[in-house]
Amino acid sequence: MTAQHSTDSGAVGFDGVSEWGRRWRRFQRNRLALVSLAFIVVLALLAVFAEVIAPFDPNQPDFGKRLTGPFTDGNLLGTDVLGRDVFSRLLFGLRTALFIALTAELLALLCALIVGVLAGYFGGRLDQLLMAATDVMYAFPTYLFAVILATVLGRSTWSIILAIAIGSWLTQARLVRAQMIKLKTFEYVEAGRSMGAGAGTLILRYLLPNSLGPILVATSFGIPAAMLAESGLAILGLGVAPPEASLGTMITEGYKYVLVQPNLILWPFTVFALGMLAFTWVGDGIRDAFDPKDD
Amino acid sequence: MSEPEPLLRAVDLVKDFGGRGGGTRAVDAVSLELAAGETLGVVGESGSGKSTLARLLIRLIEPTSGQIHYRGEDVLAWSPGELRRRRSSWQMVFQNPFGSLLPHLSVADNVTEPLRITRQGDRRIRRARAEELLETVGLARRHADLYPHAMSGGQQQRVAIARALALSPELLVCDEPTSALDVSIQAQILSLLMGLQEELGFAMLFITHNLAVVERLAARVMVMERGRVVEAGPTDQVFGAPSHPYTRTLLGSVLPLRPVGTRGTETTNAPSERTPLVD
Amino acid sequence: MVRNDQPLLDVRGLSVAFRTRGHEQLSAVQELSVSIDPGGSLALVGESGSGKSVSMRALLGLLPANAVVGGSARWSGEGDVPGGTELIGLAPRAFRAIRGRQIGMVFQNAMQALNPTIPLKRQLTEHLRWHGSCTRAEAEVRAVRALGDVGIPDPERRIRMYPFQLSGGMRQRAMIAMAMVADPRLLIADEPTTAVDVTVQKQILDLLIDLRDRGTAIIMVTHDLGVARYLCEDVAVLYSGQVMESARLVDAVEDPRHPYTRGLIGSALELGDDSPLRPIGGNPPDLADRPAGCAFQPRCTAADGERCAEVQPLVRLADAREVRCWRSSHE
Amino acid sequence: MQLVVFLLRRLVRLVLSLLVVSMLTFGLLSLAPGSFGGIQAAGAGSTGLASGRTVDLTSQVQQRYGEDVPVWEQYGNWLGPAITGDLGYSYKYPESTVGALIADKLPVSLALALIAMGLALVVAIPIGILAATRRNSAWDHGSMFVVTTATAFPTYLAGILLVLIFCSWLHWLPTGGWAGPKYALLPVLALAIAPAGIMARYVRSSVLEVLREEYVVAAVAKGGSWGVVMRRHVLRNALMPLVTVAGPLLAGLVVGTIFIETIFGVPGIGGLFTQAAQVRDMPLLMGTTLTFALLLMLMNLLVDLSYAVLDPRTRSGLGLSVDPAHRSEDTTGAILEEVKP
Repeated sequence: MTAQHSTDSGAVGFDGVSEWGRRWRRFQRNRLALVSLAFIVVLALLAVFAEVIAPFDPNQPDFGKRLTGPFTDGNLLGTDVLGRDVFSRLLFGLRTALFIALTAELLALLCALIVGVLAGYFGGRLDQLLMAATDVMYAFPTYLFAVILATVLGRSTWSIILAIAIGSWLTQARLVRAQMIKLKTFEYVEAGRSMGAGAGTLILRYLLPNSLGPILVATSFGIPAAMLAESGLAILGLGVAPPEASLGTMITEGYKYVLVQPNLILWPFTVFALGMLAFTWVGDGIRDAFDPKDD
Repeated sequence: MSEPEPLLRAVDLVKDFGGRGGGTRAVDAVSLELAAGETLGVVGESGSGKSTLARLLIRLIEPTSGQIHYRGEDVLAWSPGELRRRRSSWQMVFQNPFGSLLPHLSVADNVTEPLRITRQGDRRIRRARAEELLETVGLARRHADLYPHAMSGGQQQRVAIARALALSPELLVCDEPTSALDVSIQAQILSLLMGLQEELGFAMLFITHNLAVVERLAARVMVMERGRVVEAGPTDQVFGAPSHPYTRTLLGSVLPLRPVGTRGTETTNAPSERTPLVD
Repeated sequence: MVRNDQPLLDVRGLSVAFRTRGHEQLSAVQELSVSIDPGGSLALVGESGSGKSVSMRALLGLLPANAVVGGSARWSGEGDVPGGTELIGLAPRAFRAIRGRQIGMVFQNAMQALNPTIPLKRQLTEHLRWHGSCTRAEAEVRAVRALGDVGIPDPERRIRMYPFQLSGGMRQRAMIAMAMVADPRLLIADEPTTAVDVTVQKQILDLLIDLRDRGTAIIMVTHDLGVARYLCEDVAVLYSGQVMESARLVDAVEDPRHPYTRGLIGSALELGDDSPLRPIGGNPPDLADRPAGCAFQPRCTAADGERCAEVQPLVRLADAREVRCWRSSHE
Repeated sequence: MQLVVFLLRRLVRLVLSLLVVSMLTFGLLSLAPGSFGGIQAAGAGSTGLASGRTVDLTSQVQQRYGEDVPVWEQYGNWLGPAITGDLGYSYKYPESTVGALIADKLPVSLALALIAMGLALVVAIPIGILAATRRNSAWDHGSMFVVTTATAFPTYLAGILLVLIFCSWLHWLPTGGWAGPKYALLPVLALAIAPAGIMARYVRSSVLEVLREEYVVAAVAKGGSWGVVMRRHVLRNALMPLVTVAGPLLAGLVVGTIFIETIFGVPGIGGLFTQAAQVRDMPLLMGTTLTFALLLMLMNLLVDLSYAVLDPRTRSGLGLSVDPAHRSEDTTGAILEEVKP
């Protein structure tokens, strides 16, 4: 040792909390988000165990008891116009709705990540193509596009998923691309390159973890948007084919009898609206979690 | 002893930014040589191209034209793969310490990131090396588990320096490493760098707008203005008898704390030397 | 009290704390006492987080709502109020008559302190109109003159521009013109040269010296002793929200009494100075975690466990200097 | 001059985008199984005709609607007249041209969307400003709770909720129809709720952001009163970017009328589109889709233009705003995800 290097053991708090720990703390501070998260978990459990919980076959008509009110004959929430048990249909409808929304959003996210990362990181032809496609999609209302796709593909669950995913991935790809382009100029990426990190390391270890915030927020708002798209298609007569139930088709069906038997729309609508709200609040919480302004 | 090949030699480096007509020439025909263990200072104001030059020299950005030789080898001829493998011998310290560290990694992981990238050692070895490096730069072992956000700017810069030293580089490129720090911390970091250089023998390319810093650190200096080198030579010559008007303007803008001749008087009542606080 | 003895601004025991989420208060400034005479020049020197900028904003009531300000600041710029006007807790209406008109403020970064969507003309004249001191036409004439005074060429044309259309140095000058156009008695400059290049810094400081020589009192907030020395007669060295030493600048530089001042000078790099660097070790304390007793004690090379564990008062020495260290009165 | 170049470039892009949209729509629908002819024929077939004649009928009907030639030729046959503004005759309403149908219904949808947007703005701006200036007060928390809830109820969800409350429960208003202002009340409300929520949140965060700006402190330091600083410095700069959100939201509202019209039985262009999609009325579907696309693009153009005029920084360099990518992805993108129709 030649020089006595001055040491630095400053008084800054001994805070070994990781990035995720701090995010979770900030998320928890938002009570509504926390409650909403719990609610979503409950919904998901109900959907997963629909077979076990449902007292009746959701698609079995019973013309003997049509449009009965709640709490009659063991039909917890009454029956619909074909005499099917509303409660059982609600469980299966929830399952269909959640499955479509989550799968569509996941599919869109996957596409968006791949294309967005490649376009944003490498630029070039793919980027030009993406931007050109965006240009067109700015002119093509995603909803109309989904309607046309659903018309083309038919009314199966998977074609609805595809229609929704294709309608929404482009916006998300743009978001990912913008994140990549923004973060690419950060000093830590330069530092990574100067240390000899390759494109794979830079993307997976440097860029993606740090662009997670906006992407997660967009995803959490994308799920209710996908739920909405599903029920929107249903309202236009393009929902899942009968007799299968989804929240969207139940709402559409119930709307026909809104003045006769409002219960029929009340239940699916309430579950749907609460689900939308819960996802919105969770998205809000994630936004807070990734926003260190308040620390 | 014959004239040895310098560690780093650049000839007529040019970098143009922005295409389609209205491009700007950020670096204009810059040549330089840097011997092993030597420090070269580059001074200039914002927009002088000094940071671009630093990035060109270690091929973080590609020059428009010119040559770069490292130990006599043509750096620009290296393939991307070869370039990545050989980057370990040059490391960089950035201006903004927090911005150059990965926020989602702990200090230990940040410091040993170069080892991880070059696939050296396992987790345990890397951890031990991290603690060793932290001590080298005057931080404590317990800092290893912190995250960058929990540290002060000076501590973050120490972490960045530790990371740069992880692969025992032959050349350290420092891009204004102290301009975002307070004066007292700046002095800490500079004396740390000087001590480390004496100990480890790496060469330094030191970029700054602060003439006094260059005078302290570098035996040779280059003054840049709008992409061009307007004056270069031994620091005491350039600062003692500046030949270019821009160098004179720069020197004239330095605000002295004490008129020459009255310096050092305050040492008379300085307290006895004592190791500064170690907790 | 004889009017002439009265300082222009007399700050006594100023304290600033911020209420935080957890309801505990973070103290940013404690017991700050400084004063400045008409036409005087004072430098507030300290590292980031030392409270220099916060205290100046507190004086003008510019802090956010969660700030708790205590102490006293007497302003005698108007002349006809005996004993001066108390600025701390002053009613908004009365404060508005002082802000901008009697006390001007220059900020660190003109790009941020000038409204990007409004042309210079309105930004330079609006407060003249608020204060009701002149007509629109007069205000414009004064604004053009002020721009010319700060060395902006072709002011009639430039006054119609937006801030982003000017160069960095030009913007900084325009901001000074904005503070000067109302002809204040005191100018508070909050690190006005930190964001600019050294050559521009020199020009801006020369401009401030001009103003000072024409009778405007200046408080310069800076972390750079060189800047302070170039412009100011007096200095108050702040550390962790407290004045550690206040003195004439020449004396403080030539013969610093407080170990922190000594450390700052030892850390300062100067051309042609090859004495070894003697940096201060460690970091400034966290506001939430100040050491008991002397705040500088953990970093002090001359610390004495027992004496320094006590709270240090600011002691007035024989030569009108004030130092917050027990050693200084023993030396 | 710069403005002219800017407009020209945007117009070229607009035309190109329209072309691509028309090709996409046409191509996709031609790929799909079934056609207007087929659907009509199937309808006729179900009345009891022999299967052999059904095939015959199908080809006859197809011939009649020009669906017996290759897709690209069909597209060409459509595109030729379309360029001159002639969108052809609807299959479903053979007595009127597509242009006439759209001209008849579009004003209703546009009026709905515009009134809803106006309503949303009038509600959102004061709520957002008050919430920002009284940050962390009960008003802030309460209004933001309500407003965020509102964002979860876009168009038809809000529509159904309103019907449940006002028609099914309170019996105050009719569930549907179109005979006077009373009938427009619920549709407008349903359209306005979500955009009002989104814009109120946007205004709040935007005002908060500006309040943190140094030039606001500087204005106070110059002696400005709270009101003056708020009006002249804060609101002006905070509300300017609202244009970038309001534009796409308005476009979303126009599309959102599709559902509102379905739910409330309002005779607008959305209903035309839905019918056209259901029966595969190609000319009508192309016409309505392109009308929506054109509206959307004009809206985007308007946003960029007005933003450029409002903000001097973009005004001096209109070239910057040629690319729609300049819109802030972080804020606008994420916010729009919530209600993209």
